[in-house]
Amino acid sequence: MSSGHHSHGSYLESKGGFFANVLDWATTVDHKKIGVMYLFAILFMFFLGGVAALAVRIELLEPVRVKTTFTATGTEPVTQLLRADVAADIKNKDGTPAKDTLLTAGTRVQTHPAAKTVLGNELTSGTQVDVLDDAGKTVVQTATLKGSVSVTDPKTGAATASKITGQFFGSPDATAIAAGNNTYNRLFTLHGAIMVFMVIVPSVPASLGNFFLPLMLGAKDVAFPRLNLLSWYIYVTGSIFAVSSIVLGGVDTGWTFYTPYSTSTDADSIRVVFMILGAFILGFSSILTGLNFIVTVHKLRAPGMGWFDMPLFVWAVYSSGIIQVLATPVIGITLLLLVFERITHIGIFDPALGGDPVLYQHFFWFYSHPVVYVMILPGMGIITELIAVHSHKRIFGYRAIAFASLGIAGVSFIVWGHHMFTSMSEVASTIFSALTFLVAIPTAVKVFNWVGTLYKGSITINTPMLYALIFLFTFSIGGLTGLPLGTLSTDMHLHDTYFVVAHFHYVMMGGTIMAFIGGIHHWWPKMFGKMYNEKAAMLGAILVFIGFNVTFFTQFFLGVRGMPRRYASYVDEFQTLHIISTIGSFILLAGFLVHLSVFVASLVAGRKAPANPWGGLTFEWLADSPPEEHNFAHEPLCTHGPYDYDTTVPPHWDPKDYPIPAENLAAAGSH
Amino acid sequence: MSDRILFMLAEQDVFSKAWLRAPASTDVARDTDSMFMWLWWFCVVWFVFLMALMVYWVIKYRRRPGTVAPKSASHNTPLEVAWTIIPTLFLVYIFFRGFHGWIEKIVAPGDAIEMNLTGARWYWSIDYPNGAQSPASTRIGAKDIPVFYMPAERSVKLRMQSQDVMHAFYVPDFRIKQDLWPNRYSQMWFKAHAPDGTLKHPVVSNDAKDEVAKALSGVPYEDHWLFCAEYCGDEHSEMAGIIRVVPEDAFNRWLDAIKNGTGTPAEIGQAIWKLRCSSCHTVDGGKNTGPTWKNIWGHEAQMMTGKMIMVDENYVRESILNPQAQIVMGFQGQNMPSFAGVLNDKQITAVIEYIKTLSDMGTLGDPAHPAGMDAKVGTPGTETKPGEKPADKPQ
Amino acid sequence: MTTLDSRDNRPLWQRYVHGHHWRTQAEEFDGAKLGFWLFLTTEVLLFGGIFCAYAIFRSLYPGAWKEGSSLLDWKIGGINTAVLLISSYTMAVSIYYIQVGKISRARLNLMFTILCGALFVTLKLLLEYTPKWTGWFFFMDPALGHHSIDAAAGNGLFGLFRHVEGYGGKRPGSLYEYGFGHDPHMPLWWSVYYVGTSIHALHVIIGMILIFRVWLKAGKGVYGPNYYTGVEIAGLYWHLVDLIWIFLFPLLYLIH
Amino acid sequence: MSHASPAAFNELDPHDASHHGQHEHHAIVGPFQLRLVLVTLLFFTFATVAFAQIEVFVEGLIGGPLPWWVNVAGAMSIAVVKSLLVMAIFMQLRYDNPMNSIIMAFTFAALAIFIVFTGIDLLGRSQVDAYKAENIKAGGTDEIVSKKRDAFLAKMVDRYGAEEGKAKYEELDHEFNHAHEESAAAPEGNTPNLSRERVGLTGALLEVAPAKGEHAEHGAAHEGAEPGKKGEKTNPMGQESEGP
Repeated sequence: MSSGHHSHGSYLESKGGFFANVLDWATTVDHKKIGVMYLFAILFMFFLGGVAALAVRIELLEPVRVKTTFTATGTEPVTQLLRADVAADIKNKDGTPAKDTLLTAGTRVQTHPAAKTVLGNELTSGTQVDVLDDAGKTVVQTATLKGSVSVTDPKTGAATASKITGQFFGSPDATAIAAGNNTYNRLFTLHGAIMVFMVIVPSVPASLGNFFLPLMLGAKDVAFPRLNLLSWYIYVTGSIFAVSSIVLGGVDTGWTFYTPYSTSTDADSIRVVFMILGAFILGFSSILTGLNFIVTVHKLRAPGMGWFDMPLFVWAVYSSGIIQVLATPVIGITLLLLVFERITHIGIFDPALGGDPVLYQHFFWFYSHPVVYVMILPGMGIITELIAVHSHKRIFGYRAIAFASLGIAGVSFIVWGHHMFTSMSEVASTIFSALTFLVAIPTAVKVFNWVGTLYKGSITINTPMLYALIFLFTFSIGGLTGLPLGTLSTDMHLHDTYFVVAHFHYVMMGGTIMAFIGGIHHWWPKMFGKMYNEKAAMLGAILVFIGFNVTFFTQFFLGVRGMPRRYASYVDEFQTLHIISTIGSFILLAGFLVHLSVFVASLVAGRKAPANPWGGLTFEWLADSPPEEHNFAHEPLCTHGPYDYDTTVPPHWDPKDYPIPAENLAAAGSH
Repeated sequence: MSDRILFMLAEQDVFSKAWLRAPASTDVARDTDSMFMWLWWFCVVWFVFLMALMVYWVIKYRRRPGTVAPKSASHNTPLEVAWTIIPTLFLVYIFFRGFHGWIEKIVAPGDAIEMNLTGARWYWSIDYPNGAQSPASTRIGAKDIPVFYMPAERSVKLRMQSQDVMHAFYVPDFRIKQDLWPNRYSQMWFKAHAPDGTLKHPVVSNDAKDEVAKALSGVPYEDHWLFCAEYCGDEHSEMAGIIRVVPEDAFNRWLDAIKNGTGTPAEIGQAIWKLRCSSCHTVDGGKNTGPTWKNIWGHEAQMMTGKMIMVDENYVRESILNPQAQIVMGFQGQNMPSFAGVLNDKQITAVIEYIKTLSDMGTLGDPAHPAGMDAKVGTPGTETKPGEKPADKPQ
Repeated sequence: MTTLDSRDNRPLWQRYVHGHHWRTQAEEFDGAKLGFWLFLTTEVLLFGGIFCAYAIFRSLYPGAWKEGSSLLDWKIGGINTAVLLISSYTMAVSIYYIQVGKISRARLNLMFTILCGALFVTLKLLLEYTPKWTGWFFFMDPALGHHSIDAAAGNGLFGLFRHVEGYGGKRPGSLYEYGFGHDPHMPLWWSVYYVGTSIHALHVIIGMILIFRVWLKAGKGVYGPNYYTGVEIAGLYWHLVDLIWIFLFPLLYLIH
Repeated sequence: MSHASPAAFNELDPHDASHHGQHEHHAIVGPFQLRLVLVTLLFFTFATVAFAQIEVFVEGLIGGPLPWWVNVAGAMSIAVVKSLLVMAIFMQLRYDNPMNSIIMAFTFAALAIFIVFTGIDLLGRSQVDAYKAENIKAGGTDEIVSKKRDAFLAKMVDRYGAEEGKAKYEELDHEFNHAHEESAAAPEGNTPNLSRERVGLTGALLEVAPAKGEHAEHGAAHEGAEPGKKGEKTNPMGQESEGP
């Protein structure tokens, strides 16, 4: 890193043997390498969290609430048969008693009485049958039974003419249910914690931000390169802590760690503490990243680059940096208190000891709400870049977007209470509801500006642009469905239901992740110097779009119809929608797999990327693809705005390919 | 007004049928629904408008090779001000409308019946005004789900508390939800519509008691799910209940029916006496296997050993749990079984209360403390704790 | 980043070259300070959580707070405040000496600062925590004056980690059953007290380590009029620790 | 946020060269000034302790408590002055890039938002209870309940005559509720149809406390001592609000 020796090779250039390379990457202070390391770490965590999500979706394919169910396909009216309160010998197909220790002779089979009303109409299949023991009370079945079930009449002892082809499934007794639910709870906690703390929060800033923020500013590096590396190691340490809790048996607190549940569950185990400490440690990584970016933006802009000459991505990352610095320490002390509380049994949050669980929620959401904007703001920044570059159009309302970023960052600190409308005092709920709507204004302004930018542009549809449009679609839905949640009367119904789940997935996944993937495609040629297969990537994007909407739009319906979130099981009427949602999640998986293969193919056999494949005007397109070790051969000078497409030929582009109309230049002169 | 049109749409349109599984079952919930459907149309209009513009412009202004986009405005202040102000106005309106509906949901009317609801891992229980708990339950899968009868067209206010971790009381059909904490009360109220048969969940009650069944035979009812909406652990998803709305008169009949075994302490004591004690002990001074209960409270009785013992709480308690410890003169050889494990503390206290009412030296001695005093302040079920001195001891 | 040339005999600070990605050394210094102020922000908000808990619980349960503060000895707190203030002064003065090139006097002051920090932690541990946990030095703690040593010793230090029966095994460790409380919310007071002061003490210790590192580096001649970013930053950290204590002291010891 | 405000930043001079980029040496605060600040700080430390002592003395003098905010306001304003001194001189904010001061200002703003909004919720609960209490009656007004209350009242009137009977009824009614409050109920004591008057959030569930009598006495003393403070909870039941 000494200023003495300059290497003019690409930053990806090999440093010798394998171990030399590993050592080089492990000790690098180059923001590009750190960005790439972050990128792969985050993608790995995304994979882990995704697996947990799929497991959750599979669990929700069917409700386990109905423990013993079989499909009756009798020839006789089953109604009569079952109503007669017969004793049944339940046998396997080969005639041996099925699980005879559990289902002894004399076990009564009784229809689900409510089914009687259905019986007259359509009891050909799908009748639910409870298997009761002699006391008429406990369900004793614990196994999955498949095969035919014969039902005998206890009076005559003869088998009735009717055969019921039965399929018993589910894990029927309460302990088994609890065990199953327990696994489910651990899975969704894992999914939530990984996706929030380890994927979405660091996703854009720590990977793409790290790589491109100094490039866009024309700087050689971030302000504190060694802190930057440290933040990556902290990230890895925190992730190891959090993920090691799975190895120890998993955590079932939910990613929100609400007290008193989180302070009392698994009281004898250290794993909850591990998960909490993991989140705590990850906070430091987040703080260091944000702090680094703020100082970089303040101090390391290229000569001639004023605040309003910065690309809007930088503005967005800068705004989210402010939130990271101001909000993260509060989650730090919260989690610290939680750990104290678990270990030494202090009672700040535990009502049994005089504390206040609602205080915990305030502590928690004071961080966790602003951090929602840490997640989405850089995503919005990416979208701004994508739309401007791929429309070759001056962004509409530059200052409005820049100030909207800052405005969102500011307002984010005074709206956290909308997560707590069902637990807050009425005065506070009213105030927070009113303030919550403030967030909608800068957000709406941004969306209008993006759509406005398309007007009279010169728009190419490729994967990044497709993702920008997908973002506009999904994020608009996510934003608009925030309205019923901010509205007090409707939130009382929708709070903690699948409506909320769908809403924040539309914002977090439909917003941040879509922008993230779009951004990766957009900057892929710059980062790795290779082009990717456009058609295949677009196929992936379409699959992701379809899968995403199928998965999550159904969940809006589920929520409005009253399906609470974090349920391992549910009442039957929700099953259809859950099945649709699960199907959607697999389409989503297919989309991601396509993307993965596109990336791998590009790295292995991609065509060499030009320095400026899309015709961008910001500084990163000035550098080589991939950039050399110190970014630029000569320090760039800011001579035009980041989006002056109508008057400036993009770097590395032939003016013949970009014939700027004379009237544009004339207008620019007068401007 | 366009508002009105939207509300009308919200009432009957196909979209509200798609969104809402069933019509709301309370007035305030209907207000919530119309608010929601209003918001839905509001969102649809904006969304379709934005997406249509986006798609249209993307197609219209697609890139043509070798041409550069014409110079266009980088900003337009009036337009930007307009699209800041207009949404703001809408948002103000939305806030106030939501606030209005919400206030109605949280402030209970003065004539509401108050009940206590307790959430614990993982069940709900409600104490009715007469101190009884609902004996009704239905079996869903492996779990008995409690069935709570509630009067129709009558405001019911629940005072709620959790026993362990946080829970949330959520009745989707009423569109209400409120968290429960340990150690602190929260409140919620509703006034359910009369059952019209449109809402039936596939559940049935296993009412254990005949008289309960009798009280409700032929009565129309409507069931509503009660869910726990705040994550509370392993059986969070099994923590359900059923709110069964019946006409008010049927509800009152049912309430009387389930009172058996509950009620004021003295009434409970009397019921226990009927079931367990009346075969040996009379209450009218008549002779039987055991001593009569009339006028023993507060009097001294001679024991088999010749010792005189004042009949007080501790004596009665001892006699119930360990009958052979002190035997009243004249009743030697009568082996009263121990009721330890048969009667719980609450029931023993109830028996004591009942015995008091039978004595001229008991509470009747002080006319201020007649039997079932609790009932007069509307709080049956607040029995004296065992081991604690009764608050109304005459001395 | 420094470039060291072995043939150069000037002191290290004269040979300092700023990091290659900075344009000037002044900017690097400014940037470092800006970054560190941002870091101090996070520290303030970290303690902000404790202050928030303090404010809320004090408003809800003034009785417990009144009683709690009466059980603390303001004299020990006052001495500690003075100790920290003096150490803050020596820290500031050592920066001055570095700026004017009197390195050895600066080191002397740095060492004094560390000793003050050590004194602070010792007083805290010996005169405040230990008596409350064990009953040792009970005569030092007015709150323990009327309490027998045996009773206090029964709730030993390890009671802190004891699993107590009742309330789902969640009753506070004996640390919080400080035998003289009348108010049922006393455990909350002690929670806030211990969490606040212990996290603060942890910061004092971290600050001492930072300053010690600076002291060592100053000995090697790393810092001088030309370059003293490290000293400045350690100083900022130390002052912040002082700043927090300026608020903790009256809140815990004086306000009732 | 206002990092972008034109006052703090000159677009033409993004690196603030005019502020401090030009001089290699930064502000040097001399030892005399530092010593002065130290003496002032020590004085203020003395002052804040003295203030607390004087307050106790004055309370003894006037034989009653001073308003609750007096000692908070006194101690906190001194602490604020002290911290400003430390930040301005020791931490050199006064001579530094104004950006650092702005950052600090934002920090304290965020902290204030945090505490104030949390306070609005957690300390504002009973306000709304009081508002609600106007249309809420103890035990509800359900017929099932009120009929029995009426019957009891009638009985009392019958037995003691109109005046005395009513008084007796009210006395018993109150005694019932009062006894309930006192009954240091066990955690399962979730009796129907009664709000236990809650002290803070925890009611009587915390039994870490000493004997009941002592507790009650302390509570009473405390409530007397701090009129208008949070200790005086609104009884959610409205009518029976006399304390023990």
